[in-house]
Amino acid sequence: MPEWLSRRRGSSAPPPDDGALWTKCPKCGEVLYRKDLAANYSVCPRCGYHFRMHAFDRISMIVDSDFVEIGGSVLPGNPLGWSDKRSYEQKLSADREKSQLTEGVVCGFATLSGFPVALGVMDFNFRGGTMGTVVGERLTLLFEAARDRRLPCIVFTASGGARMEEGMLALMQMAKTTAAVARMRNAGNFFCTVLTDPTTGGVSASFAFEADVIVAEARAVIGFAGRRVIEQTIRQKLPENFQTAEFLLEKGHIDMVVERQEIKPTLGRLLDYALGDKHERVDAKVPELNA
Amino acid sequence: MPEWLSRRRGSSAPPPDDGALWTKCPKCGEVLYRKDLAANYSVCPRCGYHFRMHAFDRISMIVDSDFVEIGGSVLPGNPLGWSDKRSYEQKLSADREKSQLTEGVVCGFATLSGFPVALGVMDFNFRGGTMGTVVGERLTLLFEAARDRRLPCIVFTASGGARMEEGMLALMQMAKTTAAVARMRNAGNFFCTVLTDPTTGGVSASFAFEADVIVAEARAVIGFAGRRVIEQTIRQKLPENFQTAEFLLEKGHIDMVVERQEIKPTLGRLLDYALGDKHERVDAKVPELNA
Amino acid sequence: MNLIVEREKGLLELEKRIHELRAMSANQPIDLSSEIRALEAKYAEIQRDIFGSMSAWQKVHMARHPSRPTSLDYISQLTAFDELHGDRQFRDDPAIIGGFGKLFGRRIIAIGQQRGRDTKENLLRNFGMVTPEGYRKVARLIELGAHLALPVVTFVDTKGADPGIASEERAQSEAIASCLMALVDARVPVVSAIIGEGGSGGALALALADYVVMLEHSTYSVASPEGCAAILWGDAGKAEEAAARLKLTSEDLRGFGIVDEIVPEPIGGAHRDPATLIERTLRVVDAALARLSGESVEELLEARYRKYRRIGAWQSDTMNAVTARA
Amino acid sequence: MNLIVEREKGLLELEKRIHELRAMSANQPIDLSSEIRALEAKYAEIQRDIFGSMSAWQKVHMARHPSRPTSLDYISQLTAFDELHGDRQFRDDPAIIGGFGKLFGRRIIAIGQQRGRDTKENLLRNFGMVTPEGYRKVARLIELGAHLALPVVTFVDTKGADPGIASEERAQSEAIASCLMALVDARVPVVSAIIGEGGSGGALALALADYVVMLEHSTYSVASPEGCAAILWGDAGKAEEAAARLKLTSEDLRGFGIVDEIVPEPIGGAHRDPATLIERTLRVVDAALARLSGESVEELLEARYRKYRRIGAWQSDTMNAVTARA
Ligand SMILES: [Zn+2]
Ligand SMILES: [Zn+2]
Repeated sequence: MPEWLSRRRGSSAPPPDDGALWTKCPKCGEVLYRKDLAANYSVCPRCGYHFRMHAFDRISMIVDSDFVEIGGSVLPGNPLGWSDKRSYEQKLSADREKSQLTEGVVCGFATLSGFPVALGVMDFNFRGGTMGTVVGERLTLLFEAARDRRLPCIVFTASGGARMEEGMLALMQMAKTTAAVARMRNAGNFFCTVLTDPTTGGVSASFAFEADVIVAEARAVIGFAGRRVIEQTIRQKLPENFQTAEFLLEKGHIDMVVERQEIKPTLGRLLDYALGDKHERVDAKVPELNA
Repeated sequence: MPEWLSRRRGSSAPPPDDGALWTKCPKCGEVLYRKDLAANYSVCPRCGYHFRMHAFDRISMIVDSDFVEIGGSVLPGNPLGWSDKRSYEQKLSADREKSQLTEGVVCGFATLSGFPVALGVMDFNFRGGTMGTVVGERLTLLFEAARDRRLPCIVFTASGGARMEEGMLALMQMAKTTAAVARMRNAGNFFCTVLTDPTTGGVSASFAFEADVIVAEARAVIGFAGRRVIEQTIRQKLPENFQTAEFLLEKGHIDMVVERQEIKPTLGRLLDYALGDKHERVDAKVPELNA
Repeated sequence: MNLIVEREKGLLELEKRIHELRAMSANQPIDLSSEIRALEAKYAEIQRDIFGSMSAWQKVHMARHPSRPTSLDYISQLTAFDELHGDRQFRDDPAIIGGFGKLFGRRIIAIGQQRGRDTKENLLRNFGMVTPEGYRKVARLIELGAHLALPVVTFVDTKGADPGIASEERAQSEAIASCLMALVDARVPVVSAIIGEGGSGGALALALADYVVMLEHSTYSVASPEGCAAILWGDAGKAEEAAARLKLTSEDLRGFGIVDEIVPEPIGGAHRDPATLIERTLRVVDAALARLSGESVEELLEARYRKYRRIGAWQSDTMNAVTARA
Repeated sequence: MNLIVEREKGLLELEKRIHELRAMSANQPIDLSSEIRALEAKYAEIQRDIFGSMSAWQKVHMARHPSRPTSLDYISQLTAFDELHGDRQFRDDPAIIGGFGKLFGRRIIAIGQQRGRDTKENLLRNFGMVTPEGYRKVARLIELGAHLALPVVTFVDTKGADPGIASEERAQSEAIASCLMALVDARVPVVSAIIGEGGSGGALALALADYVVMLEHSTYSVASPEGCAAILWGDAGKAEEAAARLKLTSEDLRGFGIVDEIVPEPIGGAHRDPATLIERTLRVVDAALARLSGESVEELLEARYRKYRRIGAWQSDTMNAVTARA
């Protein structure tokens, strides 16, 4: 575990979820030792099932060594004064506890295969990866920082869509992130998204599909409308592979489908194609926050 | 008949084709007096069938009064030394006789509803409206003139595709005209094409579909591959409306379908939307050739 | 069943009676003026009762009222309009009407989401739910406007983007994202009018604008109340509760800085006096265009960026609840 | 039936005999060297006879030879390649292979038309006939290259654009025109290699380039000889005559200024020594990119315009036969 990660997690942090040392593969039923599973990129060694990944595990899997978070001090309020069975604050607090995250996305600077990058990683464990104002603001800060520092930008998406409890303020994050992506793109930056399971709704219909290169993790479900909404509309079951990464590849929506183990080397190659010797690779350092 | 047209035609010019005073509608069989037909935009008054129009009749129908031709001195050679049953020169000469045109397109300056415009009109009577090097050069001169003089550009297409007898030199006119359209477009000019029957092949797959607004004349056949080629490939008859303007409208390829009688007022409105008071309309004059 | 339509029934009945009495009073030598006045007072009282302070849920139904003016009703009141069709690739989506227009003589690109005004038109126009081809037509027309330096006016009225299989197969996400990108990059003023239902990302795809106008009783929401209730509580029946929480009214959105100006509706809603309402809305849009046309393209794009950049509400270590309008 | 395949049969048989005799001679105490030399002389004579001066019609068959190296054979010899898929809207067309590549370390966008190397692959790849989605993928990748300042290299090998009903329905004309427009506007060097059949507009859609390289025995034609004969004489059987007239060989096209450089093929054609031929071709492409990368974007676009602007041949009142190279 890299130093920044153990610092972030605390060396005695309990395993996520329920604290158990073992877990069962939901696809093949194999009982797996959590440590082995983590060492295997959270991919079932028996059947290849891709477990959903914690944002920091994802970052740790992707970056060369260091990771410097930005936007972490941007924290959610309750702009609509939302409350149903629980108040929105209570929901946020419970998710904070469960996920060990302060919001649905972690953003920052890192190096990847020697390339300094601006990196954002969404996490389905926090409010289903929904995009509220904090997710929008953190990503916007990331896109702006990438533009200002002329860094390539990579975002891993995982999202159930817009966050209901923040109403229209959540929906407007589609506009806000698109505006920031446009500025970054018009400045000539390289922007790559990696769509992981699931990527739907407002995230799918904004920055996820505005990248120069769109990678999807194998077997991820990706779409605009949710499967249930469509099934209710057409009143019949959808085919098994509908809205999977592989289906979208055939339909021409995405550039490539990559198994999780191959994501880091693939991103390294993409950065190399896009940037080449324009960027220093040797002794590349994570940009400092106040540089 | 406007003065320029009678000058062009000669006041005692014989009627086109066979010199007959009467003609039969190929759709409804009605026998029509040629003069009445001409007065009715070459549209059968009984069934609405659109006869193919001679370029100068088309121009006369469209412009306010004057028309100043450009590129008329660009004339075909025989770059491949083509000869089959007849030499290419003989074919050209016969078509010149038959069509009273020097090549497959007539280009020039005119005013339309008070707007000075650069206007090109293709004619199916000359080698089936095929695009050879002269058609490409004349249109390129037109696009360049439109750009230099900041004029809107309107081109009526009618083409069987590229001209075989000029081989690859003909095909390259797709590249040449596209390059000229791009320059005109990047300069901010308004470009509108009117697709008339038939518009296919290399003309269809280049400037015809590169316009800001694409109008099609009612019932015109428009497509890339010819109907016969497709029928041979799939070994079955195509539906009646396949590749018609109306079919393409439904398929989203073109902006509007317009009956011939409505083309001039429609173009006038489009110019008004696109240009408005940016251009002088009152007392608009046809630009002089050497201005 | 539309709540407003139901509540209107009694009113319309009463209206008819008053008309009859007036006619009788005019034609016959009976003085009914005091009775008529009494009925009119009653009528006004009921009207105030129904429409005086509508709940969010009532506004949802008002926004969906079958007689509420649609995009075409506004577009037909332009000085001129010529429709342009198609995405140039696959299909012309009838749920989008777009083309060249003149707004009090001002040359514009006008684009609207069009639901049906009867069952047949609803089938043709897919109930105003736009498919990817429709959004691609929108993006194309926005780019045409930018090319010709024509400002863009959009009319927003949709339950949401089409959620069908075919739309997913043809990349609905990418199509909506393309629209958003076209609007962000458009080097001309963009003004949007939310005239009916503003349903989720499918509405936003036409509403990312320099100036957003919203009819008093229109709604604009992150999800339909039914959808929100289903997502959060697994029960679409709790839509009324969701509507109350979602802050989807024009007043709420004006407060958040998402809507710039509210167009007041006649009592009883837009459909009770469409001519006046449409004229008023078009005047508001035109005034916004007049202001925006004074700005340079760079100022325009910078202001557009800042407008969306600041929408949000969050806390930070050093600040509390920085809201959009701060 | 491929003419070249037929004529090769005897040669391949003779080649086999010579190999057998050589092996025998090596293993047994019999001196066959003079017999072998005689056979080798005979072989060379037949080879010269067949390939020494091929007719246009023979070159058509050489360009269509089933063993002729395809785009993937070239792309697989790049230092690196990662395929990018899809038009972002409708379908990934397997008749187009495109993606990031490295050519001797130079970062490029590589795009090729891919026919099948066997029946199964031909069905998958539609015999290398590109559909609208394929051309839209091409345009997208060209724009990606321009965005990232990566030069574009295309490999051209197609009978022509797909002429099917579905392609017409999805606007084949518009798709090809979009490719041409993307290439005209691309703010990066573009080099094309005509490696097999260059069939009509469907080939030009990838071949509008700053520098066009053509294999010695490739063809590049306004229409297939069969198509030309059918159009002009209503008889596809007169294809050989059409081939002779169409001036579709590399020499002809070099003369017209349409092709900038011819890559010589080994005797017998590219497929007799693919490794050498592919290396040679890639070197020629790389050298062209090296020269073009020295130019400013403005110089590049101006030169590209002039290159296509002057292609033609016409007479005028004052001049005679102004040809492309004048
Ligand atoms: Zn498993
Ligand atoms: Zn008739």
